[in-house]
Amino acid sequence: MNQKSNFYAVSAVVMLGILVGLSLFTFSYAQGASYLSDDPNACVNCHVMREQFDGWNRGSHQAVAVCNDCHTPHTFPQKWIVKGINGFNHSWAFTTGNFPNTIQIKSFNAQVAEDNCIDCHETMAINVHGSGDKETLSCVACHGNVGHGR
Amino acid sequence: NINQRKQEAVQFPLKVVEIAAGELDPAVWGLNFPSQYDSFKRTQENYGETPYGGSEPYSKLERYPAMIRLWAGYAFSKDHNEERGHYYAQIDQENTQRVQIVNQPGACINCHAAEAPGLIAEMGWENFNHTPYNDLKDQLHFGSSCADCHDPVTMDLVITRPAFRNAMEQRGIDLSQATRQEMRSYVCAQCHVEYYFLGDNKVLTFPWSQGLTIDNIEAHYDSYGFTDWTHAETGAPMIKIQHPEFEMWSTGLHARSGVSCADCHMPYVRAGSVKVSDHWLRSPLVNVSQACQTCHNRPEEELTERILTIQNTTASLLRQSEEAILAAIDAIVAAREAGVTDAELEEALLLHRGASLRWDFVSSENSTGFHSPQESARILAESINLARQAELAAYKLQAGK
Amino acid sequence: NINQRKQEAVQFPLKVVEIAAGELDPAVWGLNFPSQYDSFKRTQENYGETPYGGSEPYSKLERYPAMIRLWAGYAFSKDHNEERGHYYAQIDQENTQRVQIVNQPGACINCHAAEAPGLIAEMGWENFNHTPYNDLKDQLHFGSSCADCHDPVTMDLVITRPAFRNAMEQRGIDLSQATRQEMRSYVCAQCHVEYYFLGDNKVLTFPWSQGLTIDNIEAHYDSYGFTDWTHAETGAPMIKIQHPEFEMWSTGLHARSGVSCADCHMPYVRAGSVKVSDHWLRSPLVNVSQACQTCHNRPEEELTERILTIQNTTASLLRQSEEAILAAIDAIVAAREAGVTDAELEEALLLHRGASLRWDFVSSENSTGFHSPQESARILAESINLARQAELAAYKLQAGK
Ligand code: HEC
Ligand code: HEC
Ligand code: HEC
Ligand code: HEC
Ligand code: HEC
Ligand code: HEC
Ligand code: HEC
Ligand code: HEC
Ligand code: HEC
Ligand code: HEC
Ligand code: HEC
Ligand code: HEC
Ligand code: HEC
Ligand code: HEC
Ligand SMILES: [Ca+2]
Ligand SMILES: [Ca+2]
Repeated sequence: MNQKSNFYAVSAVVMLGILVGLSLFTFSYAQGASYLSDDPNACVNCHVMREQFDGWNRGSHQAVAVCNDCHTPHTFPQKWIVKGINGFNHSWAFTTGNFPNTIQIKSFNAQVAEDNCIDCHETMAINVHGSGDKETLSCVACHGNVGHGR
Repeated sequence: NINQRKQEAVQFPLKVVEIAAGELDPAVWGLNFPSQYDSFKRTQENYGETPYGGSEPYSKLERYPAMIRLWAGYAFSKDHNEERGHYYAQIDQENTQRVQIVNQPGACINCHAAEAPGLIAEMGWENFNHTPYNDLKDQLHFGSSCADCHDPVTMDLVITRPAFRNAMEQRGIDLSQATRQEMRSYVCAQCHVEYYFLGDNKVLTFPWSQGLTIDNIEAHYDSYGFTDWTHAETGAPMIKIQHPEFEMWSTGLHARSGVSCADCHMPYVRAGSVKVSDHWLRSPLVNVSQACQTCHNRPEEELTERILTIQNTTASLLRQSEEAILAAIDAIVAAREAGVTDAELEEALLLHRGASLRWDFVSSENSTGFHSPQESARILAESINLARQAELAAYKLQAGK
Repeated sequence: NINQRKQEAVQFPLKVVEIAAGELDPAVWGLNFPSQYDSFKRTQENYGETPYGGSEPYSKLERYPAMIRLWAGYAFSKDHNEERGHYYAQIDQENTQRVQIVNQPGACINCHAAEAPGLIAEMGWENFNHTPYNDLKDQLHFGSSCADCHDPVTMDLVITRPAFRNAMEQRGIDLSQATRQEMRSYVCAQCHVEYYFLGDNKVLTFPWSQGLTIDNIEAHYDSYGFTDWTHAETGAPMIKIQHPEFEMWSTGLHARSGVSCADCHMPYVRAGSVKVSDHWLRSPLVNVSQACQTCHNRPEEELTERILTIQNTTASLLRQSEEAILAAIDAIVAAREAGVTDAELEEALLLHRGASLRWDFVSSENSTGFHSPQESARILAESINLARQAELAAYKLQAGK
């Protein structure tokens, strides 16, 4: 936890600068402003997110969770920092075209998603993550399909 | 109502009693963990046969009569049944003819009674192993118990059986570093593994010095000419393999993908508003929806069909392997009758040994190939190859007379 | 940049020319579909060897010298190379000694030249098949072409080769009802299948009357005693198997899970902002991220390791099977030399045939087991079993003299 908040603190400063720079290019054209909303349509603005969007539309969470419920932290200001980082990363990657053909979630974002599973399903999944410092089993190892399938 | 459920969850675990360090009675542990205990008790239920597994303890010797000759001269050829739920671990051992026609050592108790760790602490490791089973059996009352797998205070998974700890140490694996997911297989690997009794003290040992594949295990035994028994018909120095589930699983794709024994045999089930591990350990074939569907988003029939396709293929190769080994036995017996000497037969006998232990590795592994389909087929291919070569070698010797 | 991509997406497909019904030149089709054409052209590139596949056309006979004796008396024993990209389909056929030392029929052209459908329309099916290859070869200019797989107007996938249509009709499968996903394998099944030339007209035929497994295929050939050639050393009536990718794949889990050839060999790639099918058909081992990661969310190294584990296991069994068949050949030759007659050898020769066609089914299948790992191992187990029995039968006959 401690390490995490340190990370967020440093990132907050860095992001401030980057966000400013960002607005100068692609960001606004790719409807970057809508990136800051929670509307899944904001994500499909980039057609590379189309598969996930389609999957999510058919998936078990369509009615209960939007992209950002899983992909950004549920707390302030972490939510906005992560949005900033990813908003920048995605725009940058999209503009340069420098990203893998098959997008793979990075471990940082995978952790954000798993924390969110637990946030919503804490009661149900108490035995999976346990209490205290018990190692948590990876939700995605068994529930790889819930977000948008594969 | 919702409020109450949340509390249930928060209060978990709900401690009714303190569980003492040596407590073996599942009913006592069950006071704190009623839903795990409820499912644990169901290992007593007979849910029937699956095509190759299940909980009906039918005689394997009757169903696959080839086994009687394949194991000729060894107690397994007298009594060996399909295994069933953990509830019967001690009961079935006590009742098998294998403890009656042979004077078995205490080592047998390691995996069949919750009392084992206590007796080991009391008697010492070597002493426990070599003391006759019959001298100790009256002290055994609980077959399988929570204490086999859990620490009574933290409820963490723990290794309670020395043979597994020793074997892993020998391989340079530090069990204290095991992840939670690894422990979900390691607790099973205390018992669901190939074993033998080493030396005069009959010390329970796992033959893993060279690794976990059948070739590694054979090399381990060959390295010092170990023999379980002498084949009654051919005189070959034989190895018997028992339940190598952990070894077979570890060569398979599920293991390499991080899927543990508990994932399939103890899948999560809902109990009220929390999910708990299903402690009714059994065939996933009667539980496909919980055991497989969470990871494999496919219809139940399709998943069942996947298991059966793999098993039918394995079974057809098992039958071919049995046929080949029986032919080898016949040829060796005929050669002996024609006057071929033991010394001349040496190569044929070693081929018989190699063929038989490979067949046994797949035959005695309880998933009928499912835990590692390609590897099971590979092993049987080699078994058949060796058996036919044994037959040929014996025939050549006979023709030479 | 983003602006350009958005437009690309909207305007696709961009029609520059009308493509005429008989148009074979990929460059013309490429005017309308430049990115597919660009990747299609890359089938000319040599991306090197993979452990068992790849595009380096090394001599298989040099790498696996056992093949020379296993195919003794058949043209394959003179010249057979690792196959490479579609660009070479016509070139490699024209240059192989197999069309020089033997007077091959036009039937060979079916899968190696874009001109085949046109010639068939012109000459008639039977006539095309039996006309000598050498009489027709000067009319062949394009090896593989878009027209092999696509309708020029709709760009839909279409079946252009009669042999596949005939074989499916015989099995009662109505190709007009095929789903799009099925078509993504069916277009490949026009060529990547076991075949033979039926009757005096050398009609290209797929041996599928009983089904697609090797046992079914053997039953098809046995049902009327078909023979590709007579083995030069043993005199056995042999069957040669060629590239049964479609048949092998169809016994595997990917097929049963609905995964098509194109999913792995033509994965979608980004071209600008649209996804197009990669027309550089090649080994997925040099393309794991696109070929596998869409479905298997695992690191590249792990997926590569999965392929190689399966292939190494298959390869080790292939070598054992070769060894066993060679031993059988030796034994049959020795028996003949000792005066055993053809009639007496009949059983041994049929065993030789059965062992060899099974080995060939796995050996000539170009995925080295990957398309169906357990089935490949099963087939090799049976090949070994039959080969050793042939050896024994021959030896017994020899000893009887
Ligand atoms: C500007 C176009 C664009 C928009 C808008 C966009 N993405 Fe992405 N996204 C990308 C690209 C490009 C990648 C690949 C980045 C890489 O792999 O380096 C990506 C990768 C991802 C990843 C996985 C990679 C990682 O960094 O872990 C996630 C998760 C993701 N996006 C979620 C979202 C969500 C949620 C939204 C909406 C709030 C969204 N994206 C909006 C372009 C976009
Ligand atoms: C219920 C939770 C959930 C929702 C809702 C969700 N995702 Fe995801 N997403 C995940 C998880 C978990 C992963 C990691 C998957 C893995 O590791 O297999 C992921 C991965 C990704 C990736 C990386 C590709 C990959 O599979 O690794 C992208 C891109 C992505 N999500 C975009 C989106 C978009 C866009 C939306 C909304 C349309 C969305 N997600 C909705 C949970 C979710
Ligand atoms: C915003 C809250 C939220 C987040 C984040 C979330 N879920 Fe859910 N999830 C729900 C709700 C609400 C339901 C449906 C009601 C129910 O059954 O509890 C649900 C249903 C489920 C189900 C049952 C339906 C199914 O698909 O089988 C599973 C399993 C599940 N979630 C797992 C996950 C996992 C794993 C993650 C993280 C990758 C996750 N959830 C993230 C709210 C959430
Ligand atoms: C070892 C495999 C495994 C892991 C790890 C796992 N789950 Fe599950 N989960 C299951 C199974 C199996 C079920 C089905 C239980 C049932 O419904 O009987 C399930 C069911 C669920 C449900 C739905 C219960 C219902 O029926 O509504 C939710 C929500 C859920 N899991 C969330 C999570 C979360 C969050 C995590 C990570 C903290 C997680 N799971 C980790 C196997 C797993
Ligand atoms: C991916 C799922 C999966 C995993 C992981 C797995 N098993 Fe199994 N197991 C099966 C299936 C399926 C069967 C076949 C059941 C049958 O034949 O009825 C089986 C059979 C068995 C049997 C015989 C059950 C019977 O019906 O008699 C035992 C014992 C067993 N497994 C133990 C283990 C152990 C120990 C491990 C870990 C080392 C393990 N399994 C890992 C799926 C799994
Ligand atoms: C390393 C652990 C281990 C040891 C030591 C062990 N067993 Fe077992 N035993 C098992 C397991 C696991 C099973 C269930 C799997 C199976 O039957 O293949 C089992 C099953 C059995 C069964 C029921 C199935 C059958 O074969 O009829 C009997 C009886 C039995 N054991 C007797 C014995 C005897 C007698 C000994 C000592 C000679 C012994 N066991 C030693 C682990 C062990
Ligand atoms: C202390 C020894 C021991 C441990 C630990 C153990 N088992 Fe067993 N297991 C046995 C014995 C003994 C039997 C056979 C009982 C009989 O047939 O009398 C058995 C039987 C089984 C069966 C067959 C049930 C049936 O219906 O046929 C399964 C499945 C199984 N065990 C799975 C597991 C799994 C999974 C684990 C770990 C989570 C595990 N076991 C841990 C000793 C053990
Ligand atoms: C054969 C081994 C074995 C036996 C015997 C066993 N357990 Fe477990 N138990 C497990 C495994 C494996 C888990 C999953 C642990 C994890 O995920 O870390 C587990 C989990 C638990 C949990 C944690 C919550 C949950 O459901 O996942 C409790 C509580 C529990 N068991 C109680 C018991 C009780 C009470 C008994 C006896 C009645 C018992 N166990 C017998 C193997 C066993
Ligand atoms: C915790 C997740 C998980 C569970 C539970 C699980 N599997 Fe799997 N299974 C996998 C993964 C991961 C693979 C590897 C292929 C992949 O990456 O998709 C796999 C592969 C397979 C394969 C092909 C490989 C092989 O060994 O033959 C079969 C068949 C299969 N699973 C069937 C089953 C069945 C049947 C069950 C239930 C008895 C089951 N699985 C339970 C995750 C799981
Ligand atoms: C049913 C379709 C089909 C027919 C008919 C066919 N081929 Fe092929 N041929 C293929 C395929 C597919 C490959 C690539 C796979 C392989 O090499 O195994 C191939 C590869 C080849 C190669 C390159 C590899 C090697 O073996 O050196 C040559 C040369 C070749 N064929 C010659 C011929 C000749 C000569 C004939 C007629 C006797 C013929 N082909 C008939 C489909 C066919
Ligand atoms: C008209 C016949 C024909 C069709 C249709 C066809 N192929 Fe081929 N394919 C061949 C021939 C012939 C070769 C061998 C060329 C050579 O070696 O000269 C080949 C070679 C290959 C190779 C080997 C490439 C290498 O680098 O070694 C792959 C992979 C392949 N084909 C996949 C496919 C797939 C997938 C499809 C369907 C989408 C397909 N083919 C359709 C005839 C065909
Ligand atoms: C799940 C993925 C997958 C599917 C589906 C698949 N293949 Fe393959 N294929 C592979 C892999 C992996 C190899 C091994 C490549 C190697 O050895 O370099 C391979 C090898 C081949 C080769 C030889 C390539 C070389 O390197 O020489 C040919 C030809 C081929 N496949 C054709 C087909 C055809 C035709 C189908 C459908 C009937 C098909 N494949 C289905 C993955 C697949
Ligand atoms: C060996 C068979 C084969 C050949 C040859 C072939 N294609 Fe394709 N093509 C396919 C398959 C399979 C698809 C995927 C179709 C689908 O998903 O329905 C495809 C798809 C396409 C598409 C649709 C968009 C896309 O990328 O998925 C276009 C356009 C196309 N091909 C153009 C061409 C052109 C131009 C050529 C010649 C330069 C060509 N194809 C040669 C098999 C082939
Ligand atoms: C279009 C989806 C898809 C693609 C592409 C794909 N797979 Fe699979 N794969 C599956 C499915 C579905 C299964 C069945 C297991 C399951 O349900 O998870 C499977 C099973 C497997 C298995 C176990 C079964 C077997 O046949 O051994 C392996 C190994 C495997 N895949 C590796 C690969 C590799 C390597 C590639 C790339 C060359 C690949 N896959 C491409 C979907 C795919
Ligand atoms: Ca059983
Ligand atoms: Ca090749």
